[in-house]
Amino acid sequence: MNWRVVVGDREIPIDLAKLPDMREVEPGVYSVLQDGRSFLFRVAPVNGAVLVSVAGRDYKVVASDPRAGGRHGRHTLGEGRQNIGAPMPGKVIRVLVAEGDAVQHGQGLAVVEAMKMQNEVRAPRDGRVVAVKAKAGDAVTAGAVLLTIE
Amino acid sequence: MNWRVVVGDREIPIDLAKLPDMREVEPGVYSVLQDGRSFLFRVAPVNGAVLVSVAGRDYKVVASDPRAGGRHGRHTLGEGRQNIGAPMPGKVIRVLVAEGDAVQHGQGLAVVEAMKMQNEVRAPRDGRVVAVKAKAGDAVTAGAVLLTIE
Amino acid sequence: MSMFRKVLVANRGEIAVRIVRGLHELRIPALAVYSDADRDALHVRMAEEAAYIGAAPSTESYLRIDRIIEAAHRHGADAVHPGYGFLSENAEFAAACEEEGLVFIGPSAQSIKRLGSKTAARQLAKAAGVPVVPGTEDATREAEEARRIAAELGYPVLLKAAAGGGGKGMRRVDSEDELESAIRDASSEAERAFGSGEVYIEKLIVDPRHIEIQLIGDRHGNLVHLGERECSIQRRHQKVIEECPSPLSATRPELRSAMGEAAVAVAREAGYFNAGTAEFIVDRDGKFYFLEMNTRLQVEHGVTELVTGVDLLHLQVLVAAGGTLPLRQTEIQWRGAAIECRVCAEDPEAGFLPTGGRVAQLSEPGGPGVRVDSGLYAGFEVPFEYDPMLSKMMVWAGDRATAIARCRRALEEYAITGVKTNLGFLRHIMDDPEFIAGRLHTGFIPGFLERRPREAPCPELEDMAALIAAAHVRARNTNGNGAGAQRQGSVSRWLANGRAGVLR
Amino acid sequence: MSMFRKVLVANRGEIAVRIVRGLHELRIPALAVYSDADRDALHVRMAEEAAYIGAAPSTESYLRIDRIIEAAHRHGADAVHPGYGFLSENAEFAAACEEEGLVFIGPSAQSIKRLGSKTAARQLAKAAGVPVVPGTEDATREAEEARRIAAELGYPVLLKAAAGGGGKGMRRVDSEDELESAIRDASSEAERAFGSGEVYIEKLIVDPRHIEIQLIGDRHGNLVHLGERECSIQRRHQKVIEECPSPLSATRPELRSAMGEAAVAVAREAGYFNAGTAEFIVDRDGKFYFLEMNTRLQVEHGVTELVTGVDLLHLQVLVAAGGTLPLRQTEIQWRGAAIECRVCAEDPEAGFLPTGGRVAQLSEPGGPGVRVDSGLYAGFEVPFEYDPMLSKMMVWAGDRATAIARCRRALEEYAITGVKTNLGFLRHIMDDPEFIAGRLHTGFIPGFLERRPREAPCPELEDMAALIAAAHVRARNTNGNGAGAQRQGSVSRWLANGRAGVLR
Repeated sequence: MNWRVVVGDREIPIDLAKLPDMREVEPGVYSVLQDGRSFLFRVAPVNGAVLVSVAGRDYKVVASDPRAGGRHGRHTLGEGRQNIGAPMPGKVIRVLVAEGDAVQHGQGLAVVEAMKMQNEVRAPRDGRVVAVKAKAGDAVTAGAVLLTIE
Repeated sequence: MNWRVVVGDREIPIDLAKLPDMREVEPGVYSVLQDGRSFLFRVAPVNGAVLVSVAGRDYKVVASDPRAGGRHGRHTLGEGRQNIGAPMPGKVIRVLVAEGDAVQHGQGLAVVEAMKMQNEVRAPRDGRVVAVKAKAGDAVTAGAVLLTIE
Repeated sequence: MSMFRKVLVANRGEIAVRIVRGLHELRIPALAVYSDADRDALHVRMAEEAAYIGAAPSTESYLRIDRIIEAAHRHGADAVHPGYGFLSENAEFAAACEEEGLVFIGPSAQSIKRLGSKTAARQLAKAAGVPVVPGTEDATREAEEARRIAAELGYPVLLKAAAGGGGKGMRRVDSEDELESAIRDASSEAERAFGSGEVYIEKLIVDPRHIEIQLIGDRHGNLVHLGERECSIQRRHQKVIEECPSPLSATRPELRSAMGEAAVAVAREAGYFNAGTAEFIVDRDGKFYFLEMNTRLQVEHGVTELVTGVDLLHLQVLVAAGGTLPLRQTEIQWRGAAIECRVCAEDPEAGFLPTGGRVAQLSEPGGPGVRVDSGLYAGFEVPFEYDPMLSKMMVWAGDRATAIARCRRALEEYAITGVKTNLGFLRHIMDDPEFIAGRLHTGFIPGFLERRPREAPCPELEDMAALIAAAHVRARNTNGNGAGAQRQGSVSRWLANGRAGVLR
Repeated sequence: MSMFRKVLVANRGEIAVRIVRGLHELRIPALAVYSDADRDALHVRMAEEAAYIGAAPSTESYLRIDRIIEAAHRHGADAVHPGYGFLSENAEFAAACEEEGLVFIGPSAQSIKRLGSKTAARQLAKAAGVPVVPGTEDATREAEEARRIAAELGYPVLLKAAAGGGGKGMRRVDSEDELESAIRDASSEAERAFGSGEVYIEKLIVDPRHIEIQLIGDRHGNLVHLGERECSIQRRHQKVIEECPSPLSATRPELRSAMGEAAVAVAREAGYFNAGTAEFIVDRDGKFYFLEMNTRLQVEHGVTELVTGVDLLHLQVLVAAGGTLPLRQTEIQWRGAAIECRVCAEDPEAGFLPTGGRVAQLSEPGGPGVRVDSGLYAGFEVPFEYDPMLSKMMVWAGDRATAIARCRRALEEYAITGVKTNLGFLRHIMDDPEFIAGRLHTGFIPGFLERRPREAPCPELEDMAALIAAAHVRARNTNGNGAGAQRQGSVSRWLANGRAGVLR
């Protein structure tokens, strides 16, 4: 039963019946011995995927259980509607656009402040604002949808 | 709904509706603020009870849920039959008595070895061996019953 | 021995933890204060007592003089340690403590006031005969006057907001042509940021080192310096790696005592006691210029402690209690080399933008020559209201090359998951030839970001990461837990059961 | 710089971790070896490579010369670090490495052999003009001869098994009346324990200090000492707290160089190189007697590193690779005071019986002046096949009093649940007036156990413990988990939901 696993942009075929000598030595921490070499992997959840850290490198991995019917399927983004998320947890200082506004690539959409630093959230492409979901003063988590463009 | 909580030999009435400012800051680790003072409690399971550590002190606590019908009731030991447990995890080197033997307080019953040290398990009182449950070579955990006297 | 009955720690994070530890070593009970964001924080757990002082924004808690003093009284504390940041350099706070019968563990309110503005500090330094960066003392508005001054100083010059800080209202001017419009821009930026458009002109020191001198003095006029710290490696005008000694000391050993004496002279002029730091910039010819005095324990004080063997926090408490400084200048010795890395919740690949999140797994380095001053624990949720610094990792070794090797080793051991940090960035700096050669200046990081080698992809690790991720997700699903729940040994158990069944 | 291609670490636990760290600082890849009991151990995770060498009992793994050498070859290692214990003082192993083209990071097989028996080492010391405890060199069987020798030495005397160790076959004899039967008892006990009933007679030094000297030498005849360590605090003939310097140095500063020179003389006589330790006992008058030479890195080497600033592991590797010792005797300086506590899985209230179990929660101390060399992690299952030492906690401070205060602070921070340890016992020693006064001798612990104050009961803490336990059990039950499962924030969640409902 082959899993569909995507690392970055690359889909990697996985056969879970063939595992190396691996031990979950602490929760989410895996010691792997392979060909006499020792590797330590750390796995932590991140927005519907997992982040795997090993030897100072981080890999974002989306692993879909074949039995689960591809619940974690590949994201479809960029063509139609696009949610604009907060770049970091913080407080919304200002929203710079309103529903219906046309926006250009690079234009400022909102200002989020965290740890005394203000950061402008910019439009990733040209489009139109179809929904504004945050207002000044809101506390937001990283990735929380601020507004949607299409 | 009052819980039956036994600390050492003392039964302490508990009202769980009246809790101080307590936070489980890490699994099994509780930060308690009471009257402006800060306490850190650590709770770890130990043989059907929990060991609570605070300020360098350890308390063995048996807490029985009133709804659970006293599953963790008070131990009844010392009068009739008595199980003799291994004092530490290790290996049984020798069993010094057989079923039916009369034993005296302080008499050696078995030898358990751990970390290169041999330790004799002695009879806690006069009595008779009614069951021998370990044999030389057995690996045992701490508290594992080696034999029973009455 | 017990110098105070109880000390209120008016801070949070790693520095609050460090102060609590120091107090415990002196057998003085600690009173922590906390905001809504910090109820679960380490400093609250480690202190004997804790007082709630308000909502998460620091203006409603850690900057509230009234609440902090009220907490001190309520708990019977007789002294306050302000740490760094927050109220540590607030003369009003120091004065309020003194008025309320609380010992402020720091300099007098008057010293703080005298050294508080850069301009005042500069005048003090000049009075003490200590070199400062050539430039105007007063705000310059007239274009004609500015042109004359700039010509005298020689280009390039730097425009600085008089009320400023953090790089706002600053402009580099390379020639007279640019001067007038630059003054206009800087002034209007300063006006917007600080409510005052006053700008002054300084000689621009190109690619300077930022080197500072640690001082400590008592109330009886004894004052010593503990040598220098190299703090040139900065991003967003904030230090990120500090060292003691400065690599410059190897080629210019005379700098330490020259700068040390200059720093002591300024402090003496200001009637200074307790710990303080004189900041200098040093140009390419090894000439140094006094910048300002930080009237508190510095973030990076630990590297000085490692090299001199002096515990600055213990001394702070001792001299605050009226004690006499137990060491003379000639007794202070420097041994080996120490490096500090500030571990921050930030993304070096995205302009060092602060990140956040909850720490999923934590493993801090240990063993020989490693000191970690940390506010972290597994499960810690990084509050977005405060500075993104999570911990300070310091190393000591017999020489700088070994210290760098040790720092690299310790950074490799340091694991924080769940929160994006700068650990990898710090580790790469340890491999940088310029860093290893000790060629440091305040423009180090932009240059490093350009020259550092791209990491080669490693398909083997990628394949293994894919496999581990799939096994992890399957085990979590099989155990009926959501993605967030983590229970020890799940994959091991699954391997022991399920997989054994498959393979045999 | 890279002295070896790859080094096999022939050990486990904290010392294997310490060696891997040192190798990484020298940029040398490490090859760990592990038994069935240690697959999950820290040293296996931290090394670049790992080789399985057999079943849990050390006779089937860590003592198997053949498997260790085979692993070194298979992985392409060119040197072996033996750590302490196991094969570290086995001349046969050192010789086998040499024959197989592997550098043994330690002294030559010949030196190990020459210093291996106490009797041979004693003869070497006498040849070097170093004082030894007065007594016979040969086994004594004739009662008449024994009476004559004992009378010459003066009572009390000590009978010792020639083949012995660990206190077996030892008898104190206070007068001639007791002598004959004591010889009979000691001899038969030695016969049973070691297969040899040979016993010799020594002058008994009453309440001696156990003080040792750290040495290091290269293959070119350079040899220095790094001063003394005080190791008098022992239980079951094993050290539990060590210090550098010895508190005795304060009153007898001449001892360090006198003993240091004696130790160097013995080592020179044996053609010694690499790290080694000369053990002495010191009587109440400050006279010292050579006991034996330990031909390896000692457990307690870290306190010497903290005080001298010398990294012994780095030097071991350097001199093993043929390098010249980079320091002269006159360059070695001692600064401040260091204390080491051996943290063990043992029960001080039950005769220091080893305990076991799985570490449920772990929090190791940090901050200024603390070094932890540890093999622990949350979830670690203490293997019962090996030594019960879990970690070494070391502190350094500017003077001994501050080091004790810091040690106490760090022990209070150290939390291990799930396994009974000696942490509380160690903490109580830090409060002992005899310890604080530095009045140490090998009988310290029995005396301490008698004089230490009973802890007063604290009903308030007991009540709170009861409450916490009940809340904990209820939250675990409510969440549908067994007693063993622990999920973060369960009580907090329960408080936020259930309790809020009750109270509002």
